[in-house]
Amino acid sequence: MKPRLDRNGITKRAAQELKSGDYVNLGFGMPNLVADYADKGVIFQTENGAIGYGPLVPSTDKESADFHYHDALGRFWVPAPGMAVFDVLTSFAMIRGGRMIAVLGGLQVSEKGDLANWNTGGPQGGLIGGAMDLAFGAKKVIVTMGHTTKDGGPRILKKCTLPMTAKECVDLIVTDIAVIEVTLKGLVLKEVLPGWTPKEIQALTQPRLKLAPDLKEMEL
Amino acid sequence: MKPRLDRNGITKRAAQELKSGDYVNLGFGMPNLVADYADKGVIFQTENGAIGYGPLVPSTDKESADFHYHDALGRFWVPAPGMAVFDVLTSFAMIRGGRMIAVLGGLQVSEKGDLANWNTGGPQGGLIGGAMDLAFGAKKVIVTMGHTTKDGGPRILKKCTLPMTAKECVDLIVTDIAVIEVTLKGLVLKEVLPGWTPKEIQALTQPRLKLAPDLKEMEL
Amino acid sequence: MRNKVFYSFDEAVADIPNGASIAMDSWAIAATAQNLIAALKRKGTKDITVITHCFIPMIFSEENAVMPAVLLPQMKKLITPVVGIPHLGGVAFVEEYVKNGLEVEQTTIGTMTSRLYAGAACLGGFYNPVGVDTIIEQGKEKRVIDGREYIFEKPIKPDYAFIRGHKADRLGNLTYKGIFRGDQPVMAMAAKFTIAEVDEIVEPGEIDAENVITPGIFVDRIVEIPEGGLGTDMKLKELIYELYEIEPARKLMWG
Amino acid sequence: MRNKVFYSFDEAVADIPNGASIAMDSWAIAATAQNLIAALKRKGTKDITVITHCFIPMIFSEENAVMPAVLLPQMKKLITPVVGIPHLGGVAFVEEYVKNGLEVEQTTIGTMTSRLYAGAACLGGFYNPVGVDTIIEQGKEKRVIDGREYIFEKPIKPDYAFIRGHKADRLGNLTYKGIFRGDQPVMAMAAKFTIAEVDEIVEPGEIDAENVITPGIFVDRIVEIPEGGLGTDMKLKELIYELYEIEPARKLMWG
Repeated sequence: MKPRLDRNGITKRAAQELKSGDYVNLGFGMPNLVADYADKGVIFQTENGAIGYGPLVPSTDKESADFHYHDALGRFWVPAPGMAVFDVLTSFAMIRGGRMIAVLGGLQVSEKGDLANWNTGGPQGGLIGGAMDLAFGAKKVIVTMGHTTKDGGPRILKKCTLPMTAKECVDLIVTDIAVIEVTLKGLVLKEVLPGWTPKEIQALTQPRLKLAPDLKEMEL
Repeated sequence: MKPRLDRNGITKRAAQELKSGDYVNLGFGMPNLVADYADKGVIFQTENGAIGYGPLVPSTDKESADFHYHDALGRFWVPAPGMAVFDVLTSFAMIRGGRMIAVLGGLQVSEKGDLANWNTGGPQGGLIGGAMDLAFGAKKVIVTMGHTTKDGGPRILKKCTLPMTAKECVDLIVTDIAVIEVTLKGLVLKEVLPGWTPKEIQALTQPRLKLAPDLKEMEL
Repeated sequence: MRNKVFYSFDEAVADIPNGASIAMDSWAIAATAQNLIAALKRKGTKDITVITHCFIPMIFSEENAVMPAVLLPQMKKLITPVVGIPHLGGVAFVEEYVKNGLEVEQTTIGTMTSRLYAGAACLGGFYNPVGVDTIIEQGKEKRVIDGREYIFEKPIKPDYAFIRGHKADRLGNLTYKGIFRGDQPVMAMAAKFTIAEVDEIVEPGEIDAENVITPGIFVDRIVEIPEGGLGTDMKLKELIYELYEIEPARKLMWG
Repeated sequence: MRNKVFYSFDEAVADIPNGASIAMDSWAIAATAQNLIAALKRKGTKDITVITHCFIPMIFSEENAVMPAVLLPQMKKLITPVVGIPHLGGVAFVEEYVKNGLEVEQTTIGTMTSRLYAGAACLGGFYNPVGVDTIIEQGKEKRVIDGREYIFEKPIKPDYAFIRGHKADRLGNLTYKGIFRGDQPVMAMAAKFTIAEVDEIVEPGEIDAENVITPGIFVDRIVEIPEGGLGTDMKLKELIYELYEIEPARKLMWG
């Protein structure tokens, strides 16, 4: 077996895309780990109505957990100076208005940047939440996901087969073996995990990948 | 010349329609005098973003005037306990949501309760403001106006000839000589000013007036 | 002055008729008018439509906390962006009810808040850019405006809103605390009749005019949550301890 | 961290291009970003679209106060519910400009706020119940929904918003004071780029998270109004004295 990044590795790489002063919303699943690796100046927003909040309450601490202060996924945080709370009306004007970067989990991404991330097609598919709004409205959508399914099949496809979240919304895909940019001219392979060749990554990717002129190895 | 109510008389009668706990918006012109006569429990709203404010700053007092506290017409008031300030988005949800009584000035009212009150048809007609929203959204619209024009012509007409504010919106007309209710069956004369007969009032009113079973004299 | 202060949750919901639509926000425990929901369950009002953010299964005893899901047997329709979450078993908990006629209208969070705003401003509907080419567009009119595709969405104008506020003055002016705000301000604006439960009722003037979030005109009844009531700080703390011991909850909430 | 604090109004508006649309609220003096408006006049940006509540003539010296009307020679289009008021001479002050090509789009206050919200939420447009059978409906699509007539209205999504706030922290979180709020919160949400002038810039944390009205994400630049600047408490007081001596103003404002 070749090396692959674990969840921490993927999110660490995704976090490199964020710089001080960026406003960022983190989706369900893997993306919420991004906060651990991001620059301290990155400002996180949660769609249930807070922005600029402090660090998450550690998993060993139940004393500091307060239902008045958690993110959309139910993860408790502590208030911080400069924070603001607001209603959902305001929250989704933020989200739809192109002011934020969204880091979202993915199930499938198409070569045009269509995203499927809310429903595995199984019976547990009720969780639309704000994913469609985020995918539509963010100024940049970064998707973090495993490059392949559990069975080894590709998640980056010519067309998504699972229920769609939003079309032509993804800007960057960070997987456990590659970083791929979605451009108007198609998917561009920007980085490969050390130990992998572009050809090997292409073999696990359904659409044709262009190679970036500055193609390089991922650095964490 | 027969007696007619002056502006104070008309607004005093209009104020009798308001009871403690009512939320009321007062339109441009005569209606803003209503506050002087209304029950102390009536709660006034101004569409530029305040509700439950205190009394107006008297005309002799320039010290108490503060640009942060005036109504939509520019009349200064003093803050009061229990007051709230808010943005215009919230203000017009109040106004359109059927929670308020509006007392509006009128130029013409039709027999179906159409209102024309924003434009005399002359060159000064830019003041739409919130009048159309108020006329549409209030749970009760009371119009205060002179029964006739300066030339003695009727203001209560079969159809309005001036630019319309909103159709079928008026509930009650309080004039300088009568109180008239707008019903689905037409205009009902409820009260006449002492010294006037229903016949005399009909003569100054274009549509046919029905007489209320409990028709009585206005009491101020 | 109209009296808005009630001393019993049962009394506050006593006149809600069968068939009513009720916006009752819920982001799990946050922004949830637990006591009013429990009272509506006791009353047994039938055929209700529930509008809420987060419709997830009860994983703890109803004595400790309630969420809109406790009303499932009384519901005709559900409008929500979230039915279940995978970590807590997905949508399985509603399937029996759906089989027996429960209608579930799935929306997105941003679309729901715009629909509530449209209800508050008496709009007839609007063109929404979110959900194009997804299940959200099914059965709805589509239209291209200035080169972009939109879906026609209708306003939500609930008969009632159940609000969980922080402080209220006797005039009904409300504040919230932290993320308990949710969609409650727009729900109160959109609803025909609003009932709020709060941590504390204070005198007019004790809430600064600048800090009122929901002005009293939007609030018809208020009830102070008594000691031991659902959602008090003490109850919430106990619930945190309980959830910490439930494996999927701890994993979700403490990461 | 991005620096949002500017020390000059001229610098804060320096890159606004000709042809820009700018939401700059004004309820006469209230809610008016006077210093930014004055800076835009100095800069001379042309062909601008102004979106404001209250477009009324200047009845005092520009040294004491300014309102959007000072930009008339630079304007291509005006969207507003109020052009002049009868007591101050009606619409006469814009007539020359209209003759020379100024487009005036009259709306209602409630409709304008809904159009700004639609801009903020990226809606394609909405059906509005206000203005049916009035001049507002001219040239617009009409539609009957559930038995009621509506007019189709388009969103307003300005390139810029000029905001007059009370306090700002360095992150851009804003409060307002009294009726200065106006439509400014929704203008800041709808605009692509927002510039605010405020009485005071404070450190993050000095504004309570619960009392922030416009979160900093909506605010790109902030300038503190210096002593002697337009709209300071002292200037406002002087203006009150001046207006008290102007007959139509006193009649209007003191009744």
